[in-house]
Formats: sequence, C-alpha cells, structure tokens
Amino acid sequence: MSSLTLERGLYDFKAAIDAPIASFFSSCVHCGLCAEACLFYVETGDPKYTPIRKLEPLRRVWEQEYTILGRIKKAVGLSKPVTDDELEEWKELLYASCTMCGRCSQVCPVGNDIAYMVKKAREGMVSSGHAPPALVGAATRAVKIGSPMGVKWPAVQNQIKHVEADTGLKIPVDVQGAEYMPLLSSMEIINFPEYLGALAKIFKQAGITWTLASKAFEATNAGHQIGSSDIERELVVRVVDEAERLGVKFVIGPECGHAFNAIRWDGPELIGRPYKFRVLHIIELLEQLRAQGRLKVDSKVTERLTFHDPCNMARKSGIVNEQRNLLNMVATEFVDMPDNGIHNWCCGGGGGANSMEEYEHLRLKAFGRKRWQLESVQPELLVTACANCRLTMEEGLEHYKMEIPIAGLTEMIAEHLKEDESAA
Amino acid sequence: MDFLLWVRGPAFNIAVAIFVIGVLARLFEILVLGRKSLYSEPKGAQMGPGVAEIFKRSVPLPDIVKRGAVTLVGGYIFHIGLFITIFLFVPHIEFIHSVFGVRWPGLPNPVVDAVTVITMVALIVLLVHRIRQPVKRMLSTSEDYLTWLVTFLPILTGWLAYHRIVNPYPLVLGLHILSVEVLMVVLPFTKLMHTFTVFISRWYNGAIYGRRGVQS
Amino acid sequence: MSALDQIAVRVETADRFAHNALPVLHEVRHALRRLVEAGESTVIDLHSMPFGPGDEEDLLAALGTGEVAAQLQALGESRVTETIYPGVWIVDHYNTHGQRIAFQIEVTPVPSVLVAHADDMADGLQRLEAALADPAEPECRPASNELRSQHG
Amino acid sequence: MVDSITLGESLRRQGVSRRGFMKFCAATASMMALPPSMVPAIAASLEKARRPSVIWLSFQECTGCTESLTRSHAPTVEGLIFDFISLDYHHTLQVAAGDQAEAAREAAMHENAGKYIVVVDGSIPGPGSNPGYSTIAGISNYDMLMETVKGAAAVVAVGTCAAYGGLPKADPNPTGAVAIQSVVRDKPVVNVPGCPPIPTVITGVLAHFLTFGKLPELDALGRPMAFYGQSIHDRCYRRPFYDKGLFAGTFDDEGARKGWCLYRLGCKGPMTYNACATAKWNLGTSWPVESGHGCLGCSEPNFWDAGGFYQALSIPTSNVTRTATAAVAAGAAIGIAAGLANRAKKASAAKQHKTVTVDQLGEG
Repeated sequence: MSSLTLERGLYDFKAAIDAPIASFFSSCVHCGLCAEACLFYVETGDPKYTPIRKLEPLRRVWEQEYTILGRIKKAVGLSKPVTDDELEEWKELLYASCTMCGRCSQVCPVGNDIAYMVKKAREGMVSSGHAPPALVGAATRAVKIGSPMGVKWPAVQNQIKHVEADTGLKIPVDVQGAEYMPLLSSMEIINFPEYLGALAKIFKQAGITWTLASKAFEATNAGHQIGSSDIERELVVRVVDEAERLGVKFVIGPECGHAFNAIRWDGPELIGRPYKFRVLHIIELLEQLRAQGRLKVDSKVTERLTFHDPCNMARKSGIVNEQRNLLNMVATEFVDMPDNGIHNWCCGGGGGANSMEEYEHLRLKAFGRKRWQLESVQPELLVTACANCRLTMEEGLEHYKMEIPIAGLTEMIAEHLKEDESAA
Repeated sequence: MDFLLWVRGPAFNIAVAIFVIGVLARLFEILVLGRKSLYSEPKGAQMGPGVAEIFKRSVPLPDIVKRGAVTLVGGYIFHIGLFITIFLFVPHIEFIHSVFGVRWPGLPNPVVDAVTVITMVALIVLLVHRIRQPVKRMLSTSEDYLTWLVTFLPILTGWLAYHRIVNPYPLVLGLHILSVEVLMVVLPFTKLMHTFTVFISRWYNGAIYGRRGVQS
Repeated sequence: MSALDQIAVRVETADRFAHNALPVLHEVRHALRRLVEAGESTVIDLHSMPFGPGDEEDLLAALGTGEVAAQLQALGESRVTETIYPGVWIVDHYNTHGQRIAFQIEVTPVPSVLVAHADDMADGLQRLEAALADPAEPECRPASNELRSQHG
Repeated sequence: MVDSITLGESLRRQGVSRRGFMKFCAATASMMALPPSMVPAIAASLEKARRPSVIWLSFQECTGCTESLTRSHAPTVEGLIFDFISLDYHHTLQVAAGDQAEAAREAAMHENAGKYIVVVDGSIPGPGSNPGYSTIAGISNYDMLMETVKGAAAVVAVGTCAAYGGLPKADPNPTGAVAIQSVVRDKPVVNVPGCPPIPTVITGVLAHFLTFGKLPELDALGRPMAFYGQSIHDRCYRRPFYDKGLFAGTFDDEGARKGWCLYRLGCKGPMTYNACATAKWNLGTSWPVESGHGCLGCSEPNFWDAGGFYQALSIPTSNVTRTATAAVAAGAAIGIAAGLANRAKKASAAKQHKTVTVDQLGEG
C-alpha cells in the first residue's frame, strides 16, 4: 500500500486553494477562449485539452469546500466527490498536455491565471500518487543523485577539464566571495557543453569574478516540474545553502526556463524568506554587461535568424527586450516570428512534458504551432535561451524534416566575442 | 396589478437582500482565503499592473480575435449591450437615482431599443455557439444554460414591456422586474458572480505578472 | 364653456403638427381616396383621437373652410362645414346648452345628417296637408326641441 | 319606475326629429367609444330600448363619483340618458329620506325583479370585518348589497373603491374593505374604476346596457374594453417624447414647459388603463397629462399603495436603501464567517500535509 493516498491529495488541493484561485474559479464563464490559446487544443482540436477543464478536480474541491452553496450541496450529497480514477484520468491533462506555458493565463478574458492553478493542482496529484512515472524518476534522480539526468559532479569536472583545455581559461570552483555563481542544467552539461566555455569567455571579457559550486551546480528542479513543493524546496535549498555559504552576490540562472523560474520566483516562497543574494537570468546579466559596454563582439552572424522566447523567461519573467538587444548586437538579420515575446507559443515540451516519452506523439502534434511560426519567417537559424526548448524543438524539427539549426544565445555571443579584449 | 405591486415591493426587497448578502458573502469567502507571503525579489509593482490589467484585459490578443471570433464579438456586443440597456435607459436611471441618488443622461428609447435587439441576437448566437462549438459544449453544465436564461429573460421581458407586446402591461412589467429579481438571486451563486470577481481575478493576474516584471 | 376658454393657454411646441393632427390628415387622405375610387364613405370620430394642445386647431386650419356651411337645429345646434377639400366635411354637434357632444369628419358627398329622413318627410307631408285642410291653424310644428334634463 | 314605452317612442313624443335622433345616436356611439359605423345599429337598438330601473348604492365612498357624474356634465347627452333610465334609489340625489327612501329601493327591487341594474360606488367592509364601520338605515353595507343584488340583472361598480376597494382598502385597510366583485359572484359585475371615473364612461356603460340590453365586453379586471382597452401611455399625445427620450425632470423646467413626457415625474400612464387621453375631462377640455401632471394610475387596483405619485414607475415601492443597508451588514457578517471557516479549513488541510519524499514517490 502506497503512502501516497487520495486523502493526502485532497488535503493538498484544499491547502493549495487561495484567494486568487477562489476568485479565478468564481470568474470562469466557460467561454472556452483559453482553448484557443493552448497549443495542445489548437493543434489537435480535441476539446478535452481546454486549459480550464484540466483543473476540474481542483475546481470541484474548491466548490465543495470553499463556497457556501457548494458546502450545502456537499452536505446533502448533491456533489460528485473527486476520485482516484478521475485523478488518474487527469494525469494526462495536468502533465502531458500542459506545459504551464501560461498563454491561456494571458488570454482569459476574466483574467484567470490558469497556469498558476495547474502548478498548484500538481501538488495534490503528487501526494495522491498520480504523478507521471517519468517525472517521478527524474525527481528521484535529482534528489538522490543530484541531477535528473543522473549527472554527478565528476562528470562536470570532466567537462571543466575539456573546457579549460579548449579555451585556456580557468574555471573557478567553490571560490569563496566570488561575485557570480552560475548554475548549469543537466542538459547543458550533457547535450550542450559549449555553454560552460561560453560563460568562461564572457566572464573573462567582462572581467567579473565567478565560481561554480561543486555541491550546487545543478539548476534544474524536477520538484518544480512534478509540482511537489517539498521536493522543489529540497532542491532549491541546495543552491541557496551553497550560494550563501560562498557569499556570492548573484546566482545566475542558466539557459533553462523552469530552472530559472524555480530559483528566481519559487525558491524564496518555498523557504519562507528572501535570499541573501540576487538571482539573474544569464540573458539579463549579458544584457547588463552589453549595456555597460563590457560585452563586445568583433563579428556577426550573417544568417537570417529568429528567436524562440522560452515561456518561463519571457511570459513568466518579463525578459523580452534583453535577448533582442543582444541579438541585434551579434546578428545582422534578426527577424521576429509572429506571436513573439510574451505572446510566443510554447515549444510543447515545458513543465516536464518533454520527459514523458509516451506522449511524444502529442508533443510533436503540438509542435505544429512552432512549425507555423517558423514557416512564417523562414529563418536559416533558430536561436533560443532554454536547453529544454532547444531539445524539444530539435525533435520537432527533425520530425517535420525542417532543416533549421538551433543555437543557444549565450554560446552564440561567446563565439563572436572580441578576442583581444583584456580583463579589466 | 397585485403581482406588479408584489414584485416592486416585497419581492424586490427579498431579491436585494439575497443579492447583497450573497455578493458580499461570496467576496469575503474568496478574499479571506488570502495569499501566501511573497519573498522573492520583485521585478515590478503589483498594485499598478493589477489595476492596469483590469482595463487591459478587455483588449484581446490578435490571434484570439481570429480564433475565438464568435465568442469575442458576441461577448463584446452583449456585454456592451447589457451596459447600455441597464444603465442608459431612462426608467432604469430613475430607479438608480431613487436608490443611489445619482443620475446621468439616458439615451433615446429607439437607440436603447435597437441595442436591446442586438443584445438579444448576440445572446442567441452565443447560445447556439455554446451548443455547437465542441469546447464550449464540453465545458457547459446546466448552470451555463441557467445563467444564459436568467440573463436573457430580463432583456426579453423588458423589450416586450417597452413595446407593450404582451397585455396587460402591468403583467409584463411585473414579469420583467421578476426576471431581474431572479437574476439578482441567482447571480451571487453562479458564474454570473464574475460581474464582481472579474475585477479581483484580473487584478491578481496583473499583480502576479506585474511583480515578475512582465510588460503586458 | 366660455369661462374655460378664456384661460390663456400658450402651446410651446417646436413644430406644427407636433402631436396627432398629421396622422388624422393622412387618415382623411386615405378615406378621400376610397371615396373617389370606390364611392365608399367614412366617418372619423375626432373624440376618440388623443389630441394634445393645439392639435384640433392645427387640423382645422389645415382643412380650411370650403364652399358649404350648414347649420342644424335638432336637439341643439349642429354645424356642418365643407373643408377646402370637397367631400371632406366637419360635423360638429352641440347640445341645447352649447356643449359639444360629437365631433366628426365625414368623408362623403353629403353628410347623412343633412339628408331629410323618409319618416320625417312623410310626417311633414301629413302636417302640410293638415295645415292646408284647416286654415285656422297654419303652423303645426313639433312641440319643442328644447329638452330639459330631469334626473331621478 | 320603468316605462312600458320604448326610447324611440319617447323621443318622438317629445317632438325629436329623425335627424335629431340620429345626432343623438352619433353622440351615443362616440360616448360608448364605438366606431361611427355602429351608428345605424345603435339607432335600431335604441329605437326599441326600454327604460331600465337603476338602484344606486353608495357605501364607503366620498361622493366624488356622483359628483363626477352629476356636477360636471349635467345636463348633456348623458343627462338625456338619465331621462331614459329610472334612477329609483340614490340617497344623495333622491328627494325621499329615511323609511321612504328604503321603501323606494324595496319597491324598485320588487317591481323590476331580475331586470334592474345596481350601481355601486364605494367599497364595503368585508363579510369578515366589523359591519359597524358602515351602515345605512341600520343595515350593514354587506347585507344591503347582497340583498339588493339578488334580483339584479347586472351590477356596475362605479369608481375604484367599488371596483377594487380603492382608498378604504389602502394599507392598512382598517375597515377590512373589499371590492364589490369579491363578494358578488353570481351576477355580472362591470367595473368602472377611476377616482373618479370619467363621467362619459359611467354613462357610456349605462348607455351600452340600455342600447344593447347587456354589459359590454370586459377585460381581465372586469373593465369595459371600449374604455379601458388601452393604456394612458399608448394614447398619450406626449408619447413621442417618451420614445425620443425627452423627459421633464421637474415641474418647472424646460421639458415641462415644452410638454415633454412626465415619466420621470412619476406618471403612471404606462400601467394605467383608462380613456382620459381621448375622452378627457371637463367636457373635453383637458386631462391630467395635458395639464402638466403625471397620471396617478387611479383606475388600477391598489393605486394608492403603488409607490409615490411623484416617483417614476421603475422605482421600487419598498425601502430598498434600508434593505440594502441591512443586507450589507448581514452579507459582511456571513462573508467574514464563511471566510474564516475557509481559512481554518485551509490551515488544517495544510497541517495535514505530510512531506512528500522521493521514496514515497517510488512506492507508487
């Protein structure tokens, strides 16, 4: 018998419902417009993917527990209780077909933040034992091994050696009192190792002190994706402890959307206090350096390129102009896709959806949105700033046989850095 | 006439009482739930963007205008229509003046009449759309049809009363007032509550994203 | 109602035909067309018209005074006037106290009230013959048309 | 007493010419609000009509109805009608008094059993209330009414008091006043409401009975359709201003001077059915709206309790402000209670939360 029970889930649903959620549910008029903002509905045409419907179990708990009429209905047995079977059915809706991209939250005419509610609903899904196995695995590895992809510090050390050899630059580790502490995502470590080298080059040019933390190199937060605040907290605390122990002024979120969201916005709420350091997205930092004239390039990308705004970065953290300024510095022909910036369409793999292999077909179908966006501008190069988006889009482009290479913005800048600039 | 006196007198009092108690109770029941304290370093303010969102949210995204045209256009028409018929029809202004002591100029009756017809057409189109469009059909519960009806009936009976199509007039006027009373009684306990909570929801939405520095 | 008529009433309306005179004129137009085309007569009861101040004056002014004017003395005075539109008559009945009891527009070649009735003509013939037969009493008229009201 | 001769014979005896009779018929048609095309039929009927006996009972009333009928219009064509009815009992108008008066009533009832008309003005204390509130010759109104209508052909309830209870029935109705039609159920009752009714309407109804020997067509409230078929509002010459949204806001503003609609000043025309707008008052001189004052709605049931005369029809009659104030307090109290209960429930749910560990996840 599992210790995760429906009862625990319902308690978490109840605990999750706050004034905004009560207001959101009270306001919903069933207009269905959120569906038109959701890439899963728009591409499949299946009404079950309507965003607000994904919250039906949470809504019923709200109605039965927190409304006057609902309490009466529950008391006289007129309301349908939430069951295990129902939650099992909703697993697909709350995880595989929702990336918490927040586009519905932006469209809802009454202003309901549906993504906010999905995040809260996942809490009860986890504690009632209805979280998807793929995310359970990732969370387990993250907690037990230190990284959802099973990357351990020695693997990073190995990367460091390669980067130091390639660039001739020293990668600082566990340096007390360094100004900046960048985090890495597992994907960057495994799939896009260029990122670390790019950081080293940029920081050298900008002349800032930085350090990796051997006990907190991993930025990804499987707890955030699965929706368990306990696990998310445990993973955040690792970073916070090390950053505060090393006394850094800034922790730098990597090119990884949910990781930045977890450390930037969720973390202080989870530990119940402000950090003793600030959190910046790497793109925010680069833009600061560019604006201060500490980031210079001596060549430019000449391909026609476009930028995919990761949801966690643009729509959810307001980082929109930063990447455009950087792109205009480093590229000659930057074009925006339709619906860009905070209105961008999700890659289809965020919020943990990407790790659920059994739903690859759905993800690829939903990628139709991105395909349409890309076909509208016909880029020769697609740039983004999120390793997870990048991976999802690579799969999508391959599936649709679209030969558009994808680059990370930080690496692209690093490649074109003015070489002879000496440290300040 | 007895019926008209009843709906204008005791029934109206009952409806007002249920409406006011219901709305306030619902608002408190929502707001008292509160929100967790926020410790993350804010990137923007909450209050300003929250208030701004209350207005900004009325402007839909261009791609939604295309995809949700019926819902949006129909919704706009009937909401504006409701506003005009409720607040710019002289007899209604007299009522508001008697209760709240404020008054403003009304529109000529033929204009209100035309708006009423347009509003009813929009509501009927939206009902058909609700029945036929897969997403709305799936989302719809009996409550959605009930609220449609209690919204539609005051407009219909008001229009019939204005045109004096049903005789005798006190009956149709009484039915009009009664239908409004039904609407007032139903409003706090159904999705019609969005009349009030829409401001709270939009504010929260604007505040949540405003705090994160998202320029919407 | 001379006393009431002396109260000065100033009618403030922006336009002529502000109220209901114009619809009545159109009704007259339709009635006249029926008379011309089908020979059908019409009586319009002006008492049933929701006239506002000035409406009656507007209507009468618009219809004007034509060629024929007749006065009757039967249960009080009646005035029958042709308007400037031949076939359109104003028929205005008063009682013995000079109070209006009926007010009509008749659209017809001759208003029915002007036409002598067969019974009355037969009665008249009888009286004329009687008068000629008995020269001592040349005038044998109906007793009176001044009827007094007696309640109870 | 009822004459055996017909109206036609009676008129001819008085030397009225055929032309005069037709004029009389035209006036009668106009008075009955019947179309002029009905005149030949009216003439044919009147020719053969006989004088009916009328017993007029006055109960809880102010004599305004009788005043309306006699003072303002006599002698007119209605007066002529009265020449052709036999008003056998009317204690305001009759010469006889005391026992003689009651004897006249009883004689009329006896001689014309089944054929006379009872006209009633004023309401009566209902059968359940103290009969002492209103008596005539020691007989309670209720008893006198029931006794008199027993042999009647029809009952005409003149004035709003008789028709619907009127002022005596106004809240709190101390005498337990009721309308005639609520106690007289086995006879045809026609209501001629108004406070007072338009004189020509009273006589028009009697003329109708005289002419056609039966009561006119009635609406749902027992009123003759011919006079009460349309509302004041529908026949109002100021209606175009209502439609254009031009309203007088006070009794001395520009709108009032220009004769705009009086809705905002409390005109009850839209809910009131009467013939004022066409029949008018004081021999067709004017009527309330034409004189610049809104309709009070006097021909409708309970008009006295239907809200302030100077409050627009759309304004509720109840004290909404007081109700709303009380409701605000109640709503806030209930809301805070419900809110606190919600908070407590949320807090206890949060307390029930047991930390989720990956080991637990692994079990699933």
